[in-house]
Amino acid sequence: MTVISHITCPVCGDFCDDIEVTVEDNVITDVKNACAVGAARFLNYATHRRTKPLIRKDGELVEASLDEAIRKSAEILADATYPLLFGWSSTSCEATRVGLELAEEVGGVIDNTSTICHGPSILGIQDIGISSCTLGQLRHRADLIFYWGSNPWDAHPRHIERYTMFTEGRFQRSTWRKYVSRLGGTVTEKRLQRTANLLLDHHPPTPIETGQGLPYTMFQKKRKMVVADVRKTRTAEAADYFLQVEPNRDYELLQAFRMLIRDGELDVEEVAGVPVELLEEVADVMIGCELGVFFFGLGLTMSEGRHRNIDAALSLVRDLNQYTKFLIMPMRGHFNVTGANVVFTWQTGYPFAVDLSQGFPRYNPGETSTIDILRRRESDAALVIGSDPLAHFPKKTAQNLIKNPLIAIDPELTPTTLMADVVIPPAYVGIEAEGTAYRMDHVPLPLKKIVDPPETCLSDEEILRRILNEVRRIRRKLN
Amino acid sequence: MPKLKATLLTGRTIDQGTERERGKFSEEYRRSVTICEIDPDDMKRLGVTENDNVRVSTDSGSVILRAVKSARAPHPDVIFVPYGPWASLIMNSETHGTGMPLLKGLPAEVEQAPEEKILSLRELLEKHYKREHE
Amino acid sequence: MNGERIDLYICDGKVVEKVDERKAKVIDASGMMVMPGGVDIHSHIAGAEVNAGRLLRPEDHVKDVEAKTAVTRSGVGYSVPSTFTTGYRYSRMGYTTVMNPSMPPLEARHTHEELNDTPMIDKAAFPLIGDWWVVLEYLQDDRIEECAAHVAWIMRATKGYAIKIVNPGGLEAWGFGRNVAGIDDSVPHFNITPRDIIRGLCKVNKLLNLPHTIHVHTNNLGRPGNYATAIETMKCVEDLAEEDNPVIHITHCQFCAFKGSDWQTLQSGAEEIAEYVNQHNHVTLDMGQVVFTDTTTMTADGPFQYGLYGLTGNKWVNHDVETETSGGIVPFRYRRKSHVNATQWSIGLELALLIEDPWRIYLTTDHPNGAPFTTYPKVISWLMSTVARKKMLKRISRRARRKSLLPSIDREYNFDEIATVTRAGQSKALGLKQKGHLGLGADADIAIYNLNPKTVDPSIEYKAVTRAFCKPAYTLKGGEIVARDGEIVKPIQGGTFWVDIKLSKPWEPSEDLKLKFREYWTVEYENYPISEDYLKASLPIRVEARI
Amino acid sequence: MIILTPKRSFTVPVGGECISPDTFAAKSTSEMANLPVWEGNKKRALGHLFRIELKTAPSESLTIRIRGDAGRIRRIGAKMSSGRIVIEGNAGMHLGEEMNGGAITVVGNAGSWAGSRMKKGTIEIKGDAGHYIGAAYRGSNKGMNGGAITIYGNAGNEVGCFMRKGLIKIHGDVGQFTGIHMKNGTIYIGGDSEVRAGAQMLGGKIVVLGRIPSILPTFTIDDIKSRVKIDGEKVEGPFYRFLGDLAENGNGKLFISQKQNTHLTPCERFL
Repeated sequence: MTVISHITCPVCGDFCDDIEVTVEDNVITDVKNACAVGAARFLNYATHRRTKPLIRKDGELVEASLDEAIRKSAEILADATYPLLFGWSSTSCEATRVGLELAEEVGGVIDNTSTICHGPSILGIQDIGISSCTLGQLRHRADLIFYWGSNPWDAHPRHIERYTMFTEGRFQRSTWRKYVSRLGGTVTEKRLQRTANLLLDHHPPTPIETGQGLPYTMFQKKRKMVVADVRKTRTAEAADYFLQVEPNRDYELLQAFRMLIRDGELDVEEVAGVPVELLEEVADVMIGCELGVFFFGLGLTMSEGRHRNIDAALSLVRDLNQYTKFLIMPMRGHFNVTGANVVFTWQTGYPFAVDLSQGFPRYNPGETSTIDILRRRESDAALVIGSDPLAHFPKKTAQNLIKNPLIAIDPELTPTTLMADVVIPPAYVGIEAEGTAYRMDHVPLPLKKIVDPPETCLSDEEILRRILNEVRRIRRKLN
Repeated sequence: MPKLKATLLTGRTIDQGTERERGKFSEEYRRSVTICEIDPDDMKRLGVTENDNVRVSTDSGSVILRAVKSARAPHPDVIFVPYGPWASLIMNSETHGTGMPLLKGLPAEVEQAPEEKILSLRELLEKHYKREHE
Repeated sequence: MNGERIDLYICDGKVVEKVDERKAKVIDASGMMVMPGGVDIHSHIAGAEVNAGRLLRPEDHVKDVEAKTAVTRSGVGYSVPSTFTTGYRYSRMGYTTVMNPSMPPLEARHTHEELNDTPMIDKAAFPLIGDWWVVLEYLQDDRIEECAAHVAWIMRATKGYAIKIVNPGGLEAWGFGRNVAGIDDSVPHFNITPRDIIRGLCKVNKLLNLPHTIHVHTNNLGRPGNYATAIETMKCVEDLAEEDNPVIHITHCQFCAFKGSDWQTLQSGAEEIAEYVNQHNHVTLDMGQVVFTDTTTMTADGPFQYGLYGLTGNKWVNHDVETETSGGIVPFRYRRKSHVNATQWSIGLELALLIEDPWRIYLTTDHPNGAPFTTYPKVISWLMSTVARKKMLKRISRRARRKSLLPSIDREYNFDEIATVTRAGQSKALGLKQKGHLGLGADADIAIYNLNPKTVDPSIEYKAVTRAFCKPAYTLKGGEIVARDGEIVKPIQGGTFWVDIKLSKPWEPSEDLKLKFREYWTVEYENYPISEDYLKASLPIRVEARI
Repeated sequence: MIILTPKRSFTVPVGGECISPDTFAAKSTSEMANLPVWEGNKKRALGHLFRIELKTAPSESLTIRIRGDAGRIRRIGAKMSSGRIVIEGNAGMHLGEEMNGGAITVVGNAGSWAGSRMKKGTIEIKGDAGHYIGAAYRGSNKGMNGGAITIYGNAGNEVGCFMRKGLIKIHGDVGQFTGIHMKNGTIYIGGDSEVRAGAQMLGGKIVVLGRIPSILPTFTIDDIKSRVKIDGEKVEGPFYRFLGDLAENGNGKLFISQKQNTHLTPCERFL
């Protein structure tokens, strides 16, 4: 039995690096420090994985040797006129580097999953810029934490504990105690209310004013948390202020904030369902803080407005810097989606949706992005790595994806691997293979190898390297 | 039969996150993502109770899901479905020139569907994504 | 070089006394000019902020692309080229060694990943240490030796080459949106001033015996009147110099040679700086020349970049790095007709022409801050030709022209001096003994320019000079022909230098530091250092420290 | 006149930037047939994809006529400076991108980015057009800088994004964010507009004849005008005139039909 510490967690964009695992006979038996999702990954990854490559023959996926699967993949890609290479956010930067070389060699379009998560954020950044930082900066200094359209409690379970409200910094203290006592208060209050209702058979209970900023925050000089979302999430419940936004109206609200920050007067009573008075109060809190941070999630990028929501948010934060220090950060989903953007950018100049078909990088989301290419049915082959587009792409695009030859590099049984023509299960990166990945704030950290992979499984990087070599061999033979 | 016109949101949940680690074809995963969170008052109006099956439709198709009360209500006219193959069936692929389809904030309709059953992942793939062979 | 004809022998990547001519490959360079490969002491080519600049500027890439060839990878160019393109373009210009002067230590792994993908050149990176909390804490208590041991750990952990200081104290203050006003302003929350930081790290540098001096981006950079800060900065380490050895490098000096009280009254402070430098041997500088073009400014100086955003209204990136440093990016177009930009153009050249000793002022554009590195040949033509300077002077803002010192300067660099400011001086300042010359034992990094120094008069034929420096006939790296007539013929990896510091007694980080790590950073101490095998071609420089 | 007829239908994108009067000028048909064209990652000759006919008719300017569907052919007429292109079917994305003169007519629909970064000339689209008409490239603030685009059908989102000068006339409906970040120039919408017209605009003029669901809260009503002038022509109103986008300290003008938008009547109290 060995205990290994300081493991990085290959699940979400927080990419915690303090995980401790216990390994017995090449099996992970215990996990410490991880959140529920992280622990589930370490403990269950092996239970439903595949180890043997598969090739579709006569409509059925049958076991094949690795060499066969590599050769078949190379043939598909070498033959294609407009192949698509998609995924890259759940693998190492080392694998992505080879992937880019492969995409260039086969003249394809290479795109990562940010195309359907924070792609709009990148478009916004390219128009406005971004005032950002690494997470420690916030831990030490931020006294105002604003989550907009993101729900760390569910999507980034340790975010609040490691980087924001519940962490001790040099200049800011944790608000954990405050939260616990308040939570206690709320529960007691709810219980009393329920009892009262039962006894008195009253009108429907009046909602308890926890979120609208009054009782708990009045004398609080410490860290404050504001949440804006279309639904009241668990994160929202922990906030000092909660702004419930009408769906698809975030843009209006953000722009209204920008106007208030400029000391402008709004001609309306409410914006996106939020009373202007409350907006004014929150705007004052934003201007008055020492260092504020604005975290935003897919609630902004995936709803109407998309990159323009981000445009407005980035502009708001930029404008706030005339009064105080304000920073902003996208809440990235996969553990290495940031890394995929980073590697794409240093090799091609563009972070996603890179079309290499003409021998040099071209970029124009909407034109060279995966969903659009598939919707218009332009590609004639695809390689998918570490992603499950069949489960997550809109139906029509997913249907078009499987109208052409499909290669899937994935250790798991997923809808995509089930529908692919070639399936190559690799070693699990971050568990069975090492590499580099980037946390959501661009801090690079090592992915570790904790246990040995099954004999038949190579790392993503090696598989791609072998496909690339095979493609080059085919090309040489043709010339 | 009453219909609810609603705004459809999708997103991550901690259940979806942990259960996917049991494998996409596991029953746990299916249970975690084939839900549709509806405001309790809207549920009354629709005539459904917790765990009844409902049909959720958009301009791109429809899917059968299990109704559950949305926590921390009120969220009138807003429904929530976790990411996954079921939600994808009713997503529109238009990106308006941005590369990003509208995955949150779609107009949708909900109605009760007591006779319908929720597809398993294999059934879903069989029905909607049958592979064409040359 | 002065038209002297010699035979040069190369074996195993080194310059040697003699090889067997029958077995050797011969390059006929008669009528051409042979120089050591170019060395760039300060060019932002890799790492977090460069890459953020790339991400920010699709509109910059789209106008300048490189298609893949049989031997090279594709990429994009102009002001923030992709990594492969960066390597190729330097090599095609006859450069073989480039220093990346700004590496946020927490993100060092990123810098090295990019350097691994930057082919054709040898390179190194300077970690930013001037606002590192632990360093500030040691220095405020005057614990220089402990600080030195800590810096040795930083160098090893980040695989760094030299101590980089940017707006000392100002970046810590920027954590809360503030700045420091000069070298004696106190740093908020610390009992220390920029002067203490510069002096302290200068002492640390000496204790560690590092090959390069401290590399300083001064306080108040880019502000009218800052030439005084620059001179004070140089002065503050005057007493730390031993003999004639430099102890401080003031980088992109053009940006800190502004005289005047505001933008309206801006004028050149080059004369004052040159006067000081001509009288003191303890300082080296590089130009940070401005060329009129559309480029991308990027520095670790967060407050400076915010100021630049305020001036231009252009898109702005800020990136604070916890407990260490910050950074910023703003696209910028230098305009001939802008009185400020034109004055900046003049200041850079004035510095290079007024500082007498070419061994102490080096040609840079602070790529991409003053201009992309691909403009070096143009800068060379201005240094070599009063005619070329006059021609540009005619086209710039009238106000700037009236105030420019250039019309009063007759000096024209000769090829020898050009070789000094583009390679020999730079490698000497960097302590790279095997670079920048073609003596026995030197690395066979060679640039052969299709230009006959005997027949060409650079003062008049400056256009021919520019052309020749844009596209050398041959670039050799480690004895191999890697580029010919502006085309890459053989891609090579190129190594990464870092200082492997040997302390007199082995130093292990204390438990105290490990605990501090948890407190100060959001990553584990164990995950911070980069191992040597992370570098694709590691070139450690062994250094014996005095402690 | 040069007539191009597609020899087959295309699935992967085809780069059609060589289809421009500037490139074709003074070339024989065989020279034209040899012009390189990318079809996906394959470099082909134009003659491989199109039948090329030369009809020598005495005409003052060179005209290219595409007979058939060019919906997958991108960048037709990019950077052209004179002459004329007529597309009898649909046109692909980036039609007339960075155009500097001449005229393009599309009988069918056109894809997104038609007329993006154009400086001079005219583009006429009889059918619908996609998104980002007359827009800037990603990351740039230099959109359409002159010339005119007329669309008889509908257009998508972000018409005139970062527009600096010129005229865009759309007789049908438009999507969201019309005139986003526009600095100057005029956008006329004959039909309805979705929300967020004029978002983040700094200057210029947007006229909406049809219905718009709402005006951004960062605009303020300033006047009611009986008519508005577009390119010298008078369009009868009355129109509400809004100023904005105040979040950007902008001074753009939004003319919204009063009759079609009775739901905006409450705004009048601020006059």
